[in-house]
Amino acid sequence: MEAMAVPFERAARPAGRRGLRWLKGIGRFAREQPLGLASALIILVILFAGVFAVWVAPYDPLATDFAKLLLPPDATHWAGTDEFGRDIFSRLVYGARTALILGICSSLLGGIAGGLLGVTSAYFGGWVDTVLQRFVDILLSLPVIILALIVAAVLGRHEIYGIDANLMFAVAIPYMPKAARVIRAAALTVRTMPYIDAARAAGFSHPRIVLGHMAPNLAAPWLVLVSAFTAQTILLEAALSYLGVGVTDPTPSWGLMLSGVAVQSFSQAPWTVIFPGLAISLTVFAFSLLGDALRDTLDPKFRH
Amino acid sequence: MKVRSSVCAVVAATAVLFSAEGLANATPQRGGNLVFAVSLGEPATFDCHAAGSLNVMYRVAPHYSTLLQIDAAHYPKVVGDLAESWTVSPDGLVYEFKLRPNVKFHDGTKLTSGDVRASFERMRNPPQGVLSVRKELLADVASIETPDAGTVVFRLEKPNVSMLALLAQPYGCIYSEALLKSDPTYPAKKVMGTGPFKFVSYTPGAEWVGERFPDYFRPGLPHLDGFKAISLTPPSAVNALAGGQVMVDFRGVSPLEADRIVSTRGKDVQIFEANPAISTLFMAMINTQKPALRDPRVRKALALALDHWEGSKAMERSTTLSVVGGLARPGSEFARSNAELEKLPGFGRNVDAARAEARRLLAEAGQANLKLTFLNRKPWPFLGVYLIDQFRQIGVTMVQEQVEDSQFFARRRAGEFDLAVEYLPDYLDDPTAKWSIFVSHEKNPANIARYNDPKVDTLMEEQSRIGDPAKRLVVIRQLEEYILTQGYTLPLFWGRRTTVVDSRLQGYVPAPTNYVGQDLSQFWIKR
Amino acid sequence: MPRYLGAKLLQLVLTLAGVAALIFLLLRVLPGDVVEAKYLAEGGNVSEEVLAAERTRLGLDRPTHEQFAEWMGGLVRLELGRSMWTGRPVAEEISSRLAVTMEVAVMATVIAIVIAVPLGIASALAHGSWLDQAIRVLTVAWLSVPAFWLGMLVLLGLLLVFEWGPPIEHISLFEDPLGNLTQLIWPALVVGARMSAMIARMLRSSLLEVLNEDYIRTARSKGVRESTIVARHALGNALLPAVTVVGMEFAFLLGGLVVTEQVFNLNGIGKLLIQAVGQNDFTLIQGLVMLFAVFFVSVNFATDLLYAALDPRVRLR
Amino acid sequence: MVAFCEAMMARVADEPSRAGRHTPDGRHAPFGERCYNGPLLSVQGLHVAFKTARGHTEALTDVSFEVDRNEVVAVVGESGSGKSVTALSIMGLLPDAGHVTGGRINFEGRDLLTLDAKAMREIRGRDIAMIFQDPMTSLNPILTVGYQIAESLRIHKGMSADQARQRAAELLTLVGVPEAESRLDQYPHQFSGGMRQRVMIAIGLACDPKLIIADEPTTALDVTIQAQILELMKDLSVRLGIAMVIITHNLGVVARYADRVVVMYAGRVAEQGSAEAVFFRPRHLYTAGLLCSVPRLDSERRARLEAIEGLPPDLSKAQEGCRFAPRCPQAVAACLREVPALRPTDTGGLSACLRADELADGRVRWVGNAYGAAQPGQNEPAAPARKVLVRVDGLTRHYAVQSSWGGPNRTVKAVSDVSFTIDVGETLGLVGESGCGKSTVGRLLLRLEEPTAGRIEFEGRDVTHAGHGELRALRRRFQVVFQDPYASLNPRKSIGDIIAEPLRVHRITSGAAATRERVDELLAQVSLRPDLHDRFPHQISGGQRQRVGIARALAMEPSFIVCDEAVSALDVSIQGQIVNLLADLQEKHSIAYLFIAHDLAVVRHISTRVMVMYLGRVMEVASRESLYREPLHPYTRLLLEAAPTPDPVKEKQREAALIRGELPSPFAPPSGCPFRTRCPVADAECSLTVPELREVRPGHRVACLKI
Repeated sequence: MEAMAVPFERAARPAGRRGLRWLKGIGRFAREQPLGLASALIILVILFAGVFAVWVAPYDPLATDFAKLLLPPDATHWAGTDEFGRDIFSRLVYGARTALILGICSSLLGGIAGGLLGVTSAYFGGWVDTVLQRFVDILLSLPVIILALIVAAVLGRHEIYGIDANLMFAVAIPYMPKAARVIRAAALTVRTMPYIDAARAAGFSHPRIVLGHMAPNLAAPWLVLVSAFTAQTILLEAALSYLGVGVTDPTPSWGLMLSGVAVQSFSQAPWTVIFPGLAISLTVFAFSLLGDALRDTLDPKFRH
Repeated sequence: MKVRSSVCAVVAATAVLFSAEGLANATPQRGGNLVFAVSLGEPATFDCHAAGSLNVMYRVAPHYSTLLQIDAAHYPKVVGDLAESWTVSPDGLVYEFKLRPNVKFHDGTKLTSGDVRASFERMRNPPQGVLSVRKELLADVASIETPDAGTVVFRLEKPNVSMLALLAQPYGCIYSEALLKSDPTYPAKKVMGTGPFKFVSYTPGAEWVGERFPDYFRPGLPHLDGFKAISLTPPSAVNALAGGQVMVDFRGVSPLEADRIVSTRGKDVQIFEANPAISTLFMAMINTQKPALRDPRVRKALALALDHWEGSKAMERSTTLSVVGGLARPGSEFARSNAELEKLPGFGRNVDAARAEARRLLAEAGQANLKLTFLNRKPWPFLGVYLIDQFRQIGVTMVQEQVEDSQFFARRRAGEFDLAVEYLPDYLDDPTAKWSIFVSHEKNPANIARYNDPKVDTLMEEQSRIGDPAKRLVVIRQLEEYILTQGYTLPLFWGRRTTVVDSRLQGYVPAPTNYVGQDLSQFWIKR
Repeated sequence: MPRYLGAKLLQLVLTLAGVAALIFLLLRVLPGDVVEAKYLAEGGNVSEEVLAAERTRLGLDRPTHEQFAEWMGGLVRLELGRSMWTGRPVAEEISSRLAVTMEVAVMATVIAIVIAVPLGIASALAHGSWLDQAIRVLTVAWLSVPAFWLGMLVLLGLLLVFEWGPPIEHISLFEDPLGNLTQLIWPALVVGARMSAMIARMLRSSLLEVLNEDYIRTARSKGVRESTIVARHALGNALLPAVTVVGMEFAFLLGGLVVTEQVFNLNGIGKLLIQAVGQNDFTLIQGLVMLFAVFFVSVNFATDLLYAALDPRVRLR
Repeated sequence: MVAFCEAMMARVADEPSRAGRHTPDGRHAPFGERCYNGPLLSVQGLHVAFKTARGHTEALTDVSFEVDRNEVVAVVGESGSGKSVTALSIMGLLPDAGHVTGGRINFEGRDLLTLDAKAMREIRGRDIAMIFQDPMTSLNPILTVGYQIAESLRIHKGMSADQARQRAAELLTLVGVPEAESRLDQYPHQFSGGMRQRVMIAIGLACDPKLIIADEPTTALDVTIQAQILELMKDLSVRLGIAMVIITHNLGVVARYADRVVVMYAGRVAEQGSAEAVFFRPRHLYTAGLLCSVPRLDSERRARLEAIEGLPPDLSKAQEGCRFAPRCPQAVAACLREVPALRPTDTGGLSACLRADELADGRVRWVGNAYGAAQPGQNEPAAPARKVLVRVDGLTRHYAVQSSWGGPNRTVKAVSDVSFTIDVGETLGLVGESGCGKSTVGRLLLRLEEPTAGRIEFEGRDVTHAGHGELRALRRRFQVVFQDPYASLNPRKSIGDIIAEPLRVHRITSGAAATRERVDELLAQVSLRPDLHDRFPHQISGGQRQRVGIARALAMEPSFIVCDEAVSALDVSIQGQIVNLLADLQEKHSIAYLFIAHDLAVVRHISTRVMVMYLGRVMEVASRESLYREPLHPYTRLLLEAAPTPDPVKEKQREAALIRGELPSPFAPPSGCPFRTRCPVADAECSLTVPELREVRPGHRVACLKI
């Protein structure tokens, strides 16, 4: 259907500088993906809350007030208080920080490690590919939560600057092989593109070809992947915290807020259960939608 | 026994005053099955002698008898179980027990003194491949003799004021000598005793079932046809109570949980509370080997940071640990009055002054910006929350590390922590056994504060020798005060046992310990 | 084909051996073992020698490489050893709980397929319409809700609204099918709903892709009715990738059930795993992990075979 | 509409027999289907627009033409001219984004655009059938071929399963699929590309349609298979009396098939008329230019290929005047101003060229750089230095193919024992059908792949065993230009970056300013404006991309460039530009080319010597003159005969000598001579030995035992 090429031909697009091109890309994204735009805005709000938690949160998330146990939401405590009299809204705000740092860092970690593994595997092929793929197979044959659960339980807690590094690893490790799979598949396609042959024919070095020529063309699937991972890692962190191998009290964490006492106080103090659950759902929802929207925009296969 | 003054009006309205007398007056009805929750996980063994866990006791106790037992209704009174009567020689070295006649094992064989002796020998001196975790408790026993089939004689090396209580230990299940001979490890795998219920089945992770033993030696008992102990997670146990699917979870629930159950079941449940605390104390032991914590001023400052009285209010609502007390169980013969308690560091009512003092002490010790870790087990995150919050108020930063049990114990024993949780669960209040963990580290490695303090050792030794209770109490008080002022440990809270029981279930007595009164023989269901 | 099967099976065995080695090493990274958890957990003073004796009994005092050799050797003989906590054979511990988990997994999958197929097809056919948008947003939303939270709300809702909770004692499927259903339908719904969202999304995108294929245009050019095109020409092709997704999801369902079983207090292998992890029951964890891995690879293998059976391009070569 | 009426009148005047069938406003009288006697299909003033991210694009503007019963009409045009959209509009199969904004499509007097979905379905498949371009993707992979053929029969003819099956078998036999009965139960992947297209034709014929629309039916096929399919379609249309609309860009195909030709350009009809008239007396300057651009085998080779400079217009923008005017060398001011209507011409056709009359009387003609100037041998090197640049000896490449499902691992002998040389500044053309190994040879030369055996020397140095550093240095000397002009440029890099990167990496220029200067210089060399520097590949057209690819190769100042199907994906008019550019660059920098292509005519145009490959082996090597004038190998001869030429008279007269059968599987090549299974002169001897490549005439080597 060569005639169909015409409407999509971008032959006469005006030239632009990089920055302008980016802005235009964002503008196009906003126009074509209203849902994506909405989810990006939600994420920005949550990000803002997390980053500027100190100013956003009305109370110290750790400060207990034994005179104000399990108060329902009112003008002073917008989301009520928990069983220690801590302000739930403030804990939600700081919880955003925990969730986002863990979610984003571990998906980046898993995404980068897996991505490098995948690109290397695809570019070199042969025995390198075979060995790496067997390794990936091994990790892939265990459900994410089980791998994370065991790694988290085995490693215990190890906080660096308030971030639980071990938990980050525990959450990142199961996503690494997934990223490796997807990126390898994408890289195998890119690998056969004539422009990679052209780069090889031009005598460029392996790192230059892999990082300079292949990686940028894998940025789209990678970005989609990482945004989907972020959604899933936030859920995973919540589940691990619920199971008791995640974040440790009193660090504010949404998953943690749903475990323990909160479960029991539901009928008397539903706000202790409803708000953290909504916070998780909303954040995950936003990241998932963003991932979908990015995929729809970046992956031509989904551009119907 | 008194009604818990609940924070929730609903509970107060439905809670009924009960007394042991009142219970005794009702006419028990025969029949029915007791379904109860066990929310403590699965038993590692069926062998009482090797077990330390309540999850074993709740399931196994109805199947066995012990020589003596502690009367749940009159804690800590010791009464006979298999023993009909007993005499103690004036020098306190010979204990002679007359056994009840016509006691039968579930397999039909008759119980003799040989069975009792074999069981205690097994506890005190386990053969190869058999584990006895409390053999030290019987260290003073020199020999066990069986003059005839109905008599057992214990000879002691030295007198022990606690001996009867020790022989009444709920873990002291009496096994069949004949079976032990063929397989000394049989109790670990097989349940066969003289208790009121016969073992029917165990489905790991699901249920443990027992049925009435018709030949139980107490006539007319048990009232129940059988029982079923259902394995549940703590939240699902509360759900099951709220849904009326189980009649009781003996471990107890938090008042918040009790409120929830009452809110759905109303008058169908009754709330019992052991008064005022059960014999389990939670403490934060301070690792005195850590450079910063070697300084008594720092340890004292940590103690001064705590506001137990306020903290108790929060704990009271949502946890089962909330009673303020020293190292002796509040309500026990060894306990101080609150007024006396308030003189100890960390128990004062003027918290602001105490905290100012704490800051001063820290500054003096050059530890104004102290950073600590608190090693905790999984079930009690709130202890860390509480401690961290309290320490923040004197400028001490602490991080809670909640780890899996194996790591917890390994690290605790290796001293890889600043503060670690320690808890004293027992069926007894007597300090001799209970406070053994305060003896110098070199004598008892279980002392995780890792100090070596001759004064503690001397006082411990001294109190165990004094026969006169009043004089002994003086020494005990002195010991308690010394340990607390040295800041070796920070007592946090004593356990509170709030039990929600289906109104139909009768015969339940809320003893101030989780360990006694679990043979279920007195329970009956009202129709 | 036999040659392929042989190669594939060999690869499976290698993967499983890798998993076995990985989990063994992982569990021995940090100090601490089941003995500590088992005897110290309820307080009391247990002497060092008691612990040491127990370690010896469980073989934990032996050098790691010996333990490793024993573990791998046991696997070759299909022996998983005994639970370090209960002393019962691991295989027995697992098999007594497998039925519940499998039952929920199968129910969830059936629920998922029943919900997902019409949703996915409707969404793809109404591509771009409000219906499609609604289904898309709903499925994403469904995937965003933490399963344990949803389970909690379901349980508490049942208790609050109907003053009724699902039976807590296990009811056998064969003795009382209805009772069994009232017990297991809730976790199956929670897990199945999530899975259905996954499958519906997958089905939508693969159906959309297929509907853009040249051969659909060919069918239209023959004058085939749209409904026939979807049912006869498109769906078959779109379901092929969906089969893989259902297989993957089914294989990973055991993972999802870990949390759900905890919430619903189901005595399945997920709850057993949490318990084993909490108790540092190495042999049991190892056994369970092997089970998950074997389940995963064999479901995948079965999916491959099914795919091959369904796709003539693979079947007839 | 005015244009259309005029056109109608012209036709009416031409063919009075039809006059009564039309009402004055051009609308068909409401005749019943049975007695309808007008043109079978009549497209009138059709407008189609596409909704895109950037607004509406006019894909078709005022398109009108007719098809009579039993008539074969070819719709010709380059990519983007709207020919496929026209076909899909007739079938009512426009994609969701496209919609008809005006006009009528009358089929047997009924306006298809007003029919409801059900009525339209009844017409599709029964009255109008369509054959699509790519037989590999146009058949449903999970349904049997039998089902797919029988489906229309069951829908439209209400046949029972057995009847339909029987008829399907007959149809398969009719389209030349052997053992039809047994193949009904097979799936499409078990058929070769050519066979699949036969199946597609069988599906099209199933219900004895009155009209078949074939959209590029042979474009995806190899020359030899293409010839077979063309022959089949031609034969069937004549035998069964079916009218056909052939959509194609290949003027050779048009010449062979068409009774009438409709030439489209940028969404409009440029010209239409009888095949003879359009080919020999074009009345639109675009048609004239197009015909001149096609490299032909049947006339003398010209020094330069004619090319239409410039690019087709962007249809998403408003168009003014004649759409071809910006590229037309003869455009006058009026051409840019007014939209020319289709008007009758002296040849009996219609033309939308303002200067059609002037074309007719010879006042105006297509003036390109070399129109009609047959100057054989003009750019032959006067006295070739005969210095060998590349020497290839016994080059072999085998692939082990791991079968994913079943069967042992198999070996594909992609290239077997290939030897040749390329002299400094010469062009070696390398032709063959797909799968013959020609691209692999190119990749091996570039060492993008490692040879299984053999040796490659470049300027006397061994390339095959060159180490890392040596290879890096060598890579400056030989470069490559790929087929797909889009995929060969990294979409994430700007044009400037793409050309500058080799300069920087090999330190050919130093400093940003010098690099920039050199990039602009290179852009100028390939006739690109320097302002393309900051654009990205997706922002420029295919022809421009190919120029960028050449500029990138030139950046290294190579002495040898492998052109791997470098012009195959380009439209005819653009193809000429690139071929000329390559020739110019060769002259200027004396670069040697290995020119890999499947189009014999293009190869003939550019090459000094030509090598023919078949199934991984060299069949024949000779100088251009020798090979095209007197091809010796039977394969070469058949290949040359199979290629259609844009000359309707020759095409319609000639008896096609078809290559029998299909290309053997590369997994199991025939023993002995690989071509023997399809060779007209092969005998038992050929299956025994692999024929050596031997010199039959000076510089003319053939691998055939029968010469």
